Amino acid sequence: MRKHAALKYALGGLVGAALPALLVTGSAFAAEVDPIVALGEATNLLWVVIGAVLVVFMQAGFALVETGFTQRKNAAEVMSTNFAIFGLGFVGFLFIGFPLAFGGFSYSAFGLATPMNGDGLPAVGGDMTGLLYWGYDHLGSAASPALLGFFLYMVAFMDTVATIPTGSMAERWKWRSFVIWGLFCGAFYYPLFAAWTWGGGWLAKSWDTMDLGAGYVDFAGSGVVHAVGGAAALAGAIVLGPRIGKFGPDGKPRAIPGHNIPMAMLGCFVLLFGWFGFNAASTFAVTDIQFATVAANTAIAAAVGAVIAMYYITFRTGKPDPGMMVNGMLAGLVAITAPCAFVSPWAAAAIGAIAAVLAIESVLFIERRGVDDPVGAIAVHGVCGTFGVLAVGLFANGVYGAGWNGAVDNAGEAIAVKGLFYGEVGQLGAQALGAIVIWTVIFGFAFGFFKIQNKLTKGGIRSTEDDETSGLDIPEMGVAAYAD
Amino acid sequence: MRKHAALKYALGGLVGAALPALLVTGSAFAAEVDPIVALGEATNLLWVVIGAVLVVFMQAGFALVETGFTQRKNAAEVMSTNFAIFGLGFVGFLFIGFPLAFGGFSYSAFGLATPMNGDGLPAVGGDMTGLLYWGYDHLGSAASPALLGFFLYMVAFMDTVATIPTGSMAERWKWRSFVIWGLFCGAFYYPLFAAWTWGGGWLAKSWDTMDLGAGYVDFAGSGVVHAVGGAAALAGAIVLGPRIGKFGPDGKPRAIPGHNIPMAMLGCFVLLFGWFGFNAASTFAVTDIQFATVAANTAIAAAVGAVIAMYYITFRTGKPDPGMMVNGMLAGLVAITAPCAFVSPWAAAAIGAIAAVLAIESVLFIERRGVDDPVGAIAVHGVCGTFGVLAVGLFANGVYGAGWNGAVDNAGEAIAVKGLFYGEVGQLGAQALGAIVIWTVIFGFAFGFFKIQNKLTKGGIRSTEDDETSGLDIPEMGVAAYAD
Amino acid sequence: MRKHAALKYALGGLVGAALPALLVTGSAFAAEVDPIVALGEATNLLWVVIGAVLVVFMQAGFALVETGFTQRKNAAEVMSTNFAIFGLGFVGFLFIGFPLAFGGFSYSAFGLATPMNGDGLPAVGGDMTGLLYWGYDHLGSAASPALLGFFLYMVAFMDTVATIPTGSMAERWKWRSFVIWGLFCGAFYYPLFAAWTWGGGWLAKSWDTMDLGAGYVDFAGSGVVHAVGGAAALAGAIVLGPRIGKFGPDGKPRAIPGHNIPMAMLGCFVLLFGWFGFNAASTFAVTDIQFATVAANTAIAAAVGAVIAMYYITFRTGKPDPGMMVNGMLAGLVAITAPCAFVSPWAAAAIGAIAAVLAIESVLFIERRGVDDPVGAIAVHGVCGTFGVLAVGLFANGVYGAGWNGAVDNAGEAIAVKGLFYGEVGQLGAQALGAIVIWTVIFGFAFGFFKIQNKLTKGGIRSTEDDETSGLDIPEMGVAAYAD
Amino acid sequence: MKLITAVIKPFKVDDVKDALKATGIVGMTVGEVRGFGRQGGHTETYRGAEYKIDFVPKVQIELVVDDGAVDSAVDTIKAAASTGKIGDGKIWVVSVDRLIRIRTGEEGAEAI
Amino acid sequence: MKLITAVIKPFKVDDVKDALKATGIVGMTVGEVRGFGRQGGHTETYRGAEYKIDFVPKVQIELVVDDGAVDSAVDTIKAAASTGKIGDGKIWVVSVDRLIRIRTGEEGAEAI
Amino acid sequence: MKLITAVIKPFKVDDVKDALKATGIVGMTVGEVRGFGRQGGHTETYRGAEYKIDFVPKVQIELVVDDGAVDSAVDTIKAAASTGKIGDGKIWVVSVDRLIRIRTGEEGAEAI
Ligand SMILES: Nc1ncnc2c1ncn2[C@@H]1O[C@H](COP(=O)(O)OP(=O)(O)O)[C@@H](O)[C@H]1O
Ligand SMILES: Nc1ncnc2c1ncn2[C@@H]1O[C@H](COP(=O)(O)OP(=O)(O)O)[C@@H](O)[C@H]1O
Ligand SMILES: Nc1ncnc2c1ncn2[C@@H]1O[C@H](COP(=O)(O)OP(=O)(O)O)[C@@H](O)[C@H]1O
Repeated sequence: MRKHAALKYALGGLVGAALPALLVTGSAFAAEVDPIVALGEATNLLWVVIGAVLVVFMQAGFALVETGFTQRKNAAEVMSTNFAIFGLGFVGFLFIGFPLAFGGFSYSAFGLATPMNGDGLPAVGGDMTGLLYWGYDHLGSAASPALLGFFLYMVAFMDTVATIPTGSMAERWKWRSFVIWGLFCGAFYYPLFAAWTWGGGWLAKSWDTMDLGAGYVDFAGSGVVHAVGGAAALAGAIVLGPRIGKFGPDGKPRAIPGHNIPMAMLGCFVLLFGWFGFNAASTFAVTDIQFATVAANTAIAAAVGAVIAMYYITFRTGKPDPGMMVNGMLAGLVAITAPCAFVSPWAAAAIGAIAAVLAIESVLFIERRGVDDPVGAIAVHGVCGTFGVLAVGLFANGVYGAGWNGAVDNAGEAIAVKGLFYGEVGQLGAQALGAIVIWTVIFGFAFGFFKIQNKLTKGGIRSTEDDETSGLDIPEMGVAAYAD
Repeated sequence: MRKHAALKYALGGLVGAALPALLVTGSAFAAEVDPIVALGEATNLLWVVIGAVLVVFMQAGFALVETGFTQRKNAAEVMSTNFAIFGLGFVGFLFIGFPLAFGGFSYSAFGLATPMNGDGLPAVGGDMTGLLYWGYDHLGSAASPALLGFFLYMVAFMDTVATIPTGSMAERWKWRSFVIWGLFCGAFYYPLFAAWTWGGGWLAKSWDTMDLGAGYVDFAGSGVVHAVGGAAALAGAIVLGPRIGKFGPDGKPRAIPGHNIPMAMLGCFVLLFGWFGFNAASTFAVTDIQFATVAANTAIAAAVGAVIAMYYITFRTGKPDPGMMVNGMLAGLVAITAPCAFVSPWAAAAIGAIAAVLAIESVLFIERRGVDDPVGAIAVHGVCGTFGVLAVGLFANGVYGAGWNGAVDNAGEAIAVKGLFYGEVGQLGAQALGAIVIWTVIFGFAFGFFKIQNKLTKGGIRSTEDDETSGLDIPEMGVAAYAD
Repeated sequence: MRKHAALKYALGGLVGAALPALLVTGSAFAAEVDPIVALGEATNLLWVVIGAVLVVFMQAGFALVETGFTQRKNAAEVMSTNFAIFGLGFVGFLFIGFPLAFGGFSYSAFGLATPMNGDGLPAVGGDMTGLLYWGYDHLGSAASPALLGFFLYMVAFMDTVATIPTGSMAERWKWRSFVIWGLFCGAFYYPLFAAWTWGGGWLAKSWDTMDLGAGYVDFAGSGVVHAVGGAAALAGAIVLGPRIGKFGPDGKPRAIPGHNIPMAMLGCFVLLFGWFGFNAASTFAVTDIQFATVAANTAIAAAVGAVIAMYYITFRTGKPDPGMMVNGMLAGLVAITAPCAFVSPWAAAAIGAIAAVLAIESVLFIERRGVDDPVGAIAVHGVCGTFGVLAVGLFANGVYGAGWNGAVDNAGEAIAVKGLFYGEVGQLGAQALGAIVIWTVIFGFAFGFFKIQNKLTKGGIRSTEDDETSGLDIPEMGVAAYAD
Repeated sequence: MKLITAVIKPFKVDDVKDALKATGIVGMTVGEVRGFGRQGGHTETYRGAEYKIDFVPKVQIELVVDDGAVDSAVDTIKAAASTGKIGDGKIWVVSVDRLIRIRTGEEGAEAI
Repeated sequence: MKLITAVIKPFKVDDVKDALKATGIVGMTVGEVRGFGRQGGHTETYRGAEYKIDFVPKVQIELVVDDGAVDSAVDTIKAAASTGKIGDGKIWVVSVDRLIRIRTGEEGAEAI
Repeated sequence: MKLITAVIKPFKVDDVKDALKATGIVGMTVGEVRGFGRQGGHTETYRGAEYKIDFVPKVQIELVVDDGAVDSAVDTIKAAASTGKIGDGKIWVVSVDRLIRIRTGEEGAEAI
């Protein structure tokens, strides 16, 4: 319920608990709206837009990390996939995914009790309506600024999912096949789990239907975005198989060093920067000052993740591998994304530390299992995203978020979000349920997609051996990344 | 009227229509100011400053795109022009351009009815004053935060104009000649058209004087910034002539691939990021929540532009040329800049798509005409900027912006901003008028400048053949971009 | 007093002078809080968080500048120090430095009259408490969003200090020794001078104890951050000694050109961008609209600094050296950091111009004295930071900041911040005192640290000759910056 | 003594190096080059304008060996570098008058 | 068989290649090098300190040709690479004992 | 005429160049190469997987000199490039049939 209901609760209210939640009704404020509420709503909307802009900029970060960690001969192609995915996923989401998840079409299949109306707010008592009517209001002149701000934030999150597999599948993926993934992800892949959780679907309601804490809780998307993206990254990497030369004749993995370490590190900084929008603006409101706690927790997990990764990889292999330092910071960021609003700073530090170790061990484990992930996307997003989902069920301190997903107990009291370490076990159940769904249903969805696409595509979705050995830049893009 | 009046209307008002517009009078709020208005004004000013900061950061984007798309042997020089232009244009604008366009000196010559006073607000009934008096108040201790915030936003826009020709004129322009352009652009070139439009000059008044819709309407500067910059880019490229080797003995253009494709793509991401400040903060107010619509439309045009460019260039030449994907996204961004507040999301998508095709065809056309533009600046900024200006007259849906430029009809009713597709033809007339002025008067201004400078400069403004063939880095900057 | 008191004064108040300053008491607003005040506080907190995020992003800027200006063979290592320092300093500050400077432990030793309580606000009449009790409240569930927002801003500033010596000590510093510096800086080095000034310590109180103007005034840290960082940079560079080959057998310095000039220039743009957060968000409040003046002054000093540096180095050596243009812009930024809120725009321009010349001359001077600073960190941060501190005492116009540090005269009137050029000499005295303390006590602290560490470390803190000549990337990081 | 120069496909470098190592070769020097030959020579378009890619990336290996070791070295390279596809490259052999190890000043066979 | 090595100005590479191609040369190998010679040798300042730029970018072309084709190849290169200005570069010719095409194992003239 | 090729440690380039210059050598050509030899051959780990670094960066200097100047040039290089540590590199000498200066067409000793 959070993400869509946020518009009602966050934009409309919280400006002083005593004030009624009023709707943003158009581009100018109606005279009868309390000016404080109007100003609060406008400021809240600003925060959502700034947050969206920061998340959009994360695309640059992913592009740099993935390109820096792959080979020179593929640099134009890897960069281009990360560039093109922004538009591809966006178009899929604009025309299909968003209406599907949040429009009139979705409310029975996907979990919205009522369709969104033209103002981008759940209509009170709206009638049954079809995709082409309410669903496309966000494209017409009745679309309110609030709806469009919400769309922008959502589309930016979707694009993060879309770009994760470009990392694990890099250096051996046909451009034409990649393009279809981009459209598919925006149109269908991302919206599904998003609707089940943030769309108010059955996982969000598990507090009611299954008595699990406050239902599945994922503040900014360790699960909805990162684990879901990581699941697709794993599925795609399996279907493609490892790069030529990644595994020796003895089956032992061989390192294929990235061609530009500073580029990858710059990308990680860009991601850190954008992540503040990803997490802190997920309050959807300036008036919910928890955004400051979220921002601090995000930074703490990132910093601790990077430091622990440095020490841990030095302990493991003798040197502070820059690749692993980057993965460590990203691991901390991914893992804190779900719990960032619900945990204390000490817990943010602990989550960052655990995630860093987990990421390093996962990179090694996944590689030993014969899966080739050039940038560590599966470990960082898949594994640490899953850990982040569970971390809510472990570390949530119950201070913030009571009544999440609209959860109330039999007495009508709002149910707090509280983890195992604070004495509750139900929340961990809801989180585990979400994690299981991601790694069964959602993973299966991605795996099926890539398998079928591989079948249907002439020659499969994998680049030819010639293109792969000589580098994808010239054959796919017509130009080398670095001329002369 | 918009840009300068914005301070009065936006910073002062809109916080609840019932409240009187009050002025920000100093660094602390006077006790008698309504606290809601004061907070609204402060928040609006914050948005202007954040917007300005984002636009300043676009300099990095331009620098990366232009450097990435040019040759390795000139990389330090091209990067340095993009770096230095920020300060050069800034200094010209700080001491001459800003007072000229918005200070006391301007109001008769440039269109302000009254000079700005020390508070940065049009003085009510101000007397005739000279450049050195009112005009320089922005440098003294009486300069208000609001005036300085406005200055910062304006200077950032000016710098965008200044940096556009560094792309089309790259790799063969003498440093010393370039420096003069920077100062000239900030001092004189940019302020002229800006004063005629955003400064409340004759183009803004064409609703009144010529009965053209709401007068020339350009929300964030497809025309005022991009087409004006593109006109200078064309003028400069013509005066310099093509790079040695760009055209074969048969006159056919030869590709000179950029030396760093990932760098250019990173630059495009930076521009996308900054563009949200460029467009969305042009509401000059958080309280005008249309900023959210603007932000979404901006993203939509960018995404669709990039996708259509990918498909279109693949259709044209067989491969998804990264250079054209970048140009396609930028084309969408440039074209949506004028109409972003006035059109529906579907129209933003259409504008992005058309702009992408237009940019690609223009690159090809301009090159076939013997003009060498290493980065596509003329096509992207000039052509698509002009299209953006016209797009207002085509796609504006009339929902937002009634009374723009102070336009009222005979009955005293605010005139809506409405395009041809919504039944009005007058607005398109105003836009066409603006476009014509850019490509005659303003282009002539730039062309005359470069021609005269070329005459007056010993050896002309073009680099020597030796410097050009061996690369400008060592002879001009004293250091190669990439040592060893 | 500023930085810590800011929470009380800025977050709590200023929303209309007539309203009482109320405290942010938790994650939701208590019903009895005036909604305008609550909204103002929330918006102020947003500005602090956005500012912190921008400052965090400056790490990327430092990383790019330092890596670009050093050699290819060390690029992975230099980049990695700048990456790792973020986490290392952060961890030191999180667990030791912050509690020390702003927690319960500090108030007698460091200058806080009272310890901070769990809300991050000085408790009124709080009892004597220990490090482990109040001091660690920022890690527990009682930590308020306001406290954590404040922490985030402070930790970002600390990291800037920590990263400055990685520039002057680049290319010859052992990784393991560097790591210890990072932890030390966050835990002890930065907090000391910060507590004496922003922590309300004896330098802040010099208006009272020594009758010096309004006491030591440093708006955003020309001294507290940059000169303090520059002092460490000098100390470290002396202890390490120059790079092999930096000085010829004749003792004359030889240039060692940076390996990637565009990278360094990109870094400078990133720093410019982030600096707006550094300076403008140091109002700690949107409701203090001086942030707009600060932002404009920051841009002016940067632009003028870059332009003057270009002209000055061309005059000095014949060409517009990109390295010096970058240093010139950074010099302007560093110098304006302390006075940005207190000076007129013309003075910002003058400060930028002087700083640029100062930086260039300092680079030359320092090198002639046999100190090797690969990126100019000592000149830019140390020298220009010191100049910035003094510039407050010269250029402050008295318009803003009366009563800084709580300074009142005998009549109980707030003392204005006014410089020599506006007729006051006391402020310059306070500033000079601060500068002297930095270059004696604080420099000594850093020098002692590096000297002792050098003694205690087997083989010293300097890399082996073999590692240095062959490049640190493989021996230290295990991977080259640029594979093949 | 002979200098053997081999121009091969980049991804074959490790194979060739390992194969040579296995035959007892203890030193060689390699560099990045671009090759023009039967392979390559296709036209690409960049920003709408055409350009010819006549050169393909190659790696050049140089090794000085004793006269007696030439044949085995050549055969080893041939075997390891071959893919059977066009563009596999060339090997040429040139006579060397002197070879010196800088460190020790040794000359001739000892210097190899 | 002879190995012709030419060190030329970088922007002349395409001209030389095209000229050689026109004479029927079907293969060559080129690499980026830096040249020290009469050209160059100026002093620049970077961050205030001086440094000498003794080396200028050059491109080195290597091609193995049949003995009979040496003169024409050398003349072709000379003509195509010449600008008449200092720094145009050098050509040198060395005798080749063997030439092998890796793909087919052909030797000698057939391998060219 | 002889072609002297020296493979040396990168940081020795300037020393060698200056030393050769001092002996009156007016031209040479250098390129970046990677060397495989007794030095090097250590294993690193990147992202947890091992890889062997068999090649170390070297610089290759080529200079054509008159027969009479060979010994002095070789000795000069040897002296200037030597650190006494493993990996200092090699020098080899090959006979040159012809040398041409492109600019003037001069041949032989005049072309040096
Ligand atoms: N005559 C030559 N002299 C020098 N190098 C040559 C010559 N011919 C070919 N090469 C090199 O060998 C490489 C492979 O030659 P190519 O003709 O493409 O295929 P193949 O090796 O199958 O004959 C070329 O790219 C070039 O680097
Ligand atoms: N003796 C030499 N041995 C090898 N290369 C040389 C020699 N002399 C010159 N070169 C190469 O030829 C290039 C041009 O030589 P230079 O003396 O500058 O001019 P020119 O070719 O007009 O004589 C040099 O940059 C260098 O690469
Ligand atoms: N037989 C060879 N042929 C060509 N180059 C060689 C040969 N042996 C060594 N080299 C080059 O010389 C460099 C140094 O050789 P190495 O065996 O490491 O040490 P040393 O020079 O002390 O004998 C190598 O890196 C390689 O570039």
